[in-house]
Amino acid sequence: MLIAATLAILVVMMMAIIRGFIGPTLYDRILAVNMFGTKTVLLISLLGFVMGRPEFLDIAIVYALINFISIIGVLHFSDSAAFGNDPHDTGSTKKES
Amino acid sequence: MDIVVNMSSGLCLLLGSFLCLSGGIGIIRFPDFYTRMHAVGVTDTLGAGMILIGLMLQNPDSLVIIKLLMILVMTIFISPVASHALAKAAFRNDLVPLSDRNEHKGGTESSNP
Amino acid sequence: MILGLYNYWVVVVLMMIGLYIVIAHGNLIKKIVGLTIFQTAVFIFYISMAKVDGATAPVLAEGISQYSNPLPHVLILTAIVVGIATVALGLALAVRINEAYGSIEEESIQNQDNQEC
Amino acid sequence: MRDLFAVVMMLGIFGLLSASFFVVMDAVDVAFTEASVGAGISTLLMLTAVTLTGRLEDGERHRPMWALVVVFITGGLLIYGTLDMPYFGSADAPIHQHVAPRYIHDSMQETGLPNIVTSVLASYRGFDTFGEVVVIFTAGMGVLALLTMGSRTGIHRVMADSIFYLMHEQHLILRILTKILIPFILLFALYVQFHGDFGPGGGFQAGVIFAAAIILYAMVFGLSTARRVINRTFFKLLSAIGVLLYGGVGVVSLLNGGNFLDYNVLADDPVAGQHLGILLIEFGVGCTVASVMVIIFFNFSGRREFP
Amino acid sequence: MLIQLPALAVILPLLSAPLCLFLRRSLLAWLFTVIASGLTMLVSITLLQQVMASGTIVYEMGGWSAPWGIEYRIDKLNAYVLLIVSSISTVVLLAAHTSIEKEIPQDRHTLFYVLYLLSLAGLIGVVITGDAFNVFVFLEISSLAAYSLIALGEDRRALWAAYQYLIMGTIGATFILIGIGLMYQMTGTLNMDDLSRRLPEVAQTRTVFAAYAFIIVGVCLKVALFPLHRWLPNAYAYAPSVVTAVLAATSTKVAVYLLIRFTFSIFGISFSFTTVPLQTIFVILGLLGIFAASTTAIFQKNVKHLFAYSSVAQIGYMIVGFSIGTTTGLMATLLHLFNHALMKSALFLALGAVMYRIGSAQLSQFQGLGRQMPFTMAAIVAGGLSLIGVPLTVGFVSKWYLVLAALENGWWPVAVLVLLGSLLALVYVWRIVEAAYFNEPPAGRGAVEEAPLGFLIPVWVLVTANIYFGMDTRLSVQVAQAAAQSLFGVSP
Repeated sequence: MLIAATLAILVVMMMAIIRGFIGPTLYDRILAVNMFGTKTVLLISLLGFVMGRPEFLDIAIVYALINFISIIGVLHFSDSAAFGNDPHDTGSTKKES
Repeated sequence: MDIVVNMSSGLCLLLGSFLCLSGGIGIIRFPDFYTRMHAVGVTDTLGAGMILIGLMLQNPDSLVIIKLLMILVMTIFISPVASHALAKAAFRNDLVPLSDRNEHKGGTESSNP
Repeated sequence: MILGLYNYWVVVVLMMIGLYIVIAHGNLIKKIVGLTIFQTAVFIFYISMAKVDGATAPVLAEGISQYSNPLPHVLILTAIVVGIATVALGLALAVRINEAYGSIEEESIQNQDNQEC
Repeated sequence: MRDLFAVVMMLGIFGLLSASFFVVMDAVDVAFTEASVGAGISTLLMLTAVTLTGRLEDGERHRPMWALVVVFITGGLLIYGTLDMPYFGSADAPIHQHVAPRYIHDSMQETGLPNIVTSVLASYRGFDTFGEVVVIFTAGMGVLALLTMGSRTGIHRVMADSIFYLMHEQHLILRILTKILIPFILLFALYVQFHGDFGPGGGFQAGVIFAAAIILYAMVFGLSTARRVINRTFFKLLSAIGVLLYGGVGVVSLLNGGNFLDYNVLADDPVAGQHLGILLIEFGVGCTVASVMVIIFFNFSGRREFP
Repeated sequence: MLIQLPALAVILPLLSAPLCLFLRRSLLAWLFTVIASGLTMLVSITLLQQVMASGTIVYEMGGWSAPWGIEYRIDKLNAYVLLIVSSISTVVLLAAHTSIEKEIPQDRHTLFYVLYLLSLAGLIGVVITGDAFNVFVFLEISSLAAYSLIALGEDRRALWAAYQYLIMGTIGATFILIGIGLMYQMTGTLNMDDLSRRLPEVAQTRTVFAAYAFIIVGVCLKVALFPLHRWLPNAYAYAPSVVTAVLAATSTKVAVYLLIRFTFSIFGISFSFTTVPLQTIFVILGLLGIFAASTTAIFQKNVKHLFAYSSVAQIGYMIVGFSIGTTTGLMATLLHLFNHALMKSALFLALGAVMYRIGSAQLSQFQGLGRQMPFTMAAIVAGGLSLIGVPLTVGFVSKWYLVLAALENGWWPVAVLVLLGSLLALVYVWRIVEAAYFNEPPAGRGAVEEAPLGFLIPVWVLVTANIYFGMDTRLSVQVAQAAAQSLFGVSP
């Protein structure tokens, strides 16, 4: 059962990667990364059990945290002045070449 | 007793995998960003929760259960919030949701291609 | 024969991709992305060396006798840190270059330099 | 992909993927680090850099032929080199025969730690780790030298405040969750720091997680708020203190009559000495890594918010 | 405390760097750095004496014995290179306070000294260590510090040069890492001494060949051997003067040391020179480097660029000497290591003095400087003569041994080409002399004063050393010979 779940997670990860590649918008990619991150957390937890060393769940916790932080980071930066049509455009650092 | 725990654990894992898979199909097949997010956001939390509960039932070690519980709590908190922030950011940046009125392929209508 | 080494060959392909991005792309940020991929490929290469069939992670526990080789793990921990240090410095340079030249494309920078000389 | 933002996203996925691979390959400590560094910190840094330098790549460039040639020569040489290598996973390869067995069999008696990676990292090859700390310190100093800004003017403060309000207006839920999460993250960082002797983890990972918490705070509440809470000079000095703590342990062992970084002489009992030494140097690593990561991030986004 | 000297050589600069961060005042930081560097020099002098007297010193880091822990193994070669690095760094540092005053903004002064110490510590760590992976770590410390130091240059091109150096340097370091990995895969050890014992058993495998190739290419990127030298000229030209002086004198030298160490000590002479066609490749690349770089140097308008290309050419000489593969050839390389460090640091430091006064290193600006800055220009002329290889300067000594080694081996075309290369050096040095002494100062440039003492003292210390070691060759030749012989396994 563990193996089946692991395989299912792997398939879903593949799907997330596909969505990450084809886009089309930035937010689709962010969504894909987010989903990939959650699935990685599950994968690591499952792998710990599959390999018989479940005490390594710390890694999964770190993944969950890091995933959250990087999603927030992405949103923060994609939201920020340099990208959107934000009234608080600080502008001068940004040079679209 | 043992059999019951094992059975329920297997059932949880199976259900979780099924939910995750459906979410994966959703992210590939749905037409625009918001619907995809719906697919992922909804299935993710429950799917992950199910799998984690399934794992919890497998192991009697209390430290492992606590860690799994932490992961579970975090997923339950983080996942919806991340989805919420993501949708909000996308909406604020003029990504138009697919509706009955604009029939064309959604998701491409972005101010920043 | 082929099965025994496939892991390394995948790593080699990854390395080639990374190296190609570093050499051939003109965008300074992309170059650093390529460098990261190249370095990560080397890390994977080291970690693959350490794996022993049927062994588990090198954290001692009762009832387990076979452990994977811990030394490459240690080396790669150090190398990852070196990698992130390099990436941070490279990005800082890219940011400064963008401020000074108004571009992070290699060709545009070279052109501006040639005009100055 | 022309959109650098998308490239960075993909790099994040790559980091997570390689970290999962490390777990499969039994390298739990490395997976830990790669997850927090490859998928976390380096993605964030790249995102900051991308927002600073512009998001789209200029596609008008020929791809030189010689690059392909160089790459294929390198790859070919590597494939050629792998042909005589011991097979993947075989237990009788030289690396599993020569040096490593001592680490696996004797490290428990010699250092008293169940995590072999930690004992090799901090004790047997402790000097490499000292070098590693200095590398990260060097990077921090380099970024400081490159990106430090002068003191901010009044206009900047106004702008900072407007961004501050912007963040407060918009992400109410996010702010609340962050407030709840940050103590947990800090607590978890401490757990990783001191649990490194028994399981995966250690100073470096703990430092990164600690820094991540502060970065999260800075992102959600705005850099200027974060700066009001966190003194930058303090972090600069903290990074130096971490290196000095590590070196200081070495110097103390010199003064006690051992070699540099010989923890055996730190206490009456060698194993206790090893414990003490490893604890101290891991703490030094954690200090330096956390403060350097914070320095790097603050300087990057300082450029962005106060150009 | 004498037993602990090997550790002190590294941890002195390494721990001084974070301590230096606590010092706010530029002057204090400078004094502190000078003292730290000077102490390191004293340590390395003592080490050299000890090694010459009693043979190889082994120091176990952390008290763990060799293949398990990291060991420092100091033989004559290490001690010799160690002395070069630490002494040049100390002398150049004397000028730093005056020099960076104009070139680096006030608030970066402390950081400059911190990075300088880190770079020094990294270089010393590379030279002194007996562990292959430790080499990589310390190489990265020194490189990262060097990138940042170069980027501190005033010109915006300094940033671009530093970036290019970073990319090339990191590729080089990663190649070295791959090579070390392959070597480790076949032998199971990282200790250099242990490697040299275990490698011959597997020397015929393709993996070891690939490992060797990767390490050599990686090191050659750091050496800036001819086709891989593209990063060097700009990096040297736009870095702050002090940084140029110290990098030109030390960082490529340390890379050459690594080349020697890997070829001779680790892989062994029989492998490097018989299994692999290294000799031919290196002689050709070295000679090509001499000619191509010298010719490019002749057409440079910026004197810093000119000397940077000349550095590439001089590296060619070292590679030629090294690839001859005899004791005399290696000795010539080692001598040139020392001599070139002396002359290039003197030249770049003198150029720094010129930059300090006239704010430019363009050749056109040099006109008439001979009379306005007599001492500085005399130093440049003396350094230039040494570069050409005129008798009574150090340059002559190393070229003499190089030609001798080539003739001994019957490679007379190489000897002739080496001498021809010196003629090219004559041309580019003459261009500076002509501008400085035989032209009138350009209109519009005000009166130029002689450089301040802060520059003149270190410059003239180096020039005097140039001439002293050119006349009294006993010390340098004796040490270089002993080091070369020990590498070839001949008992002195």
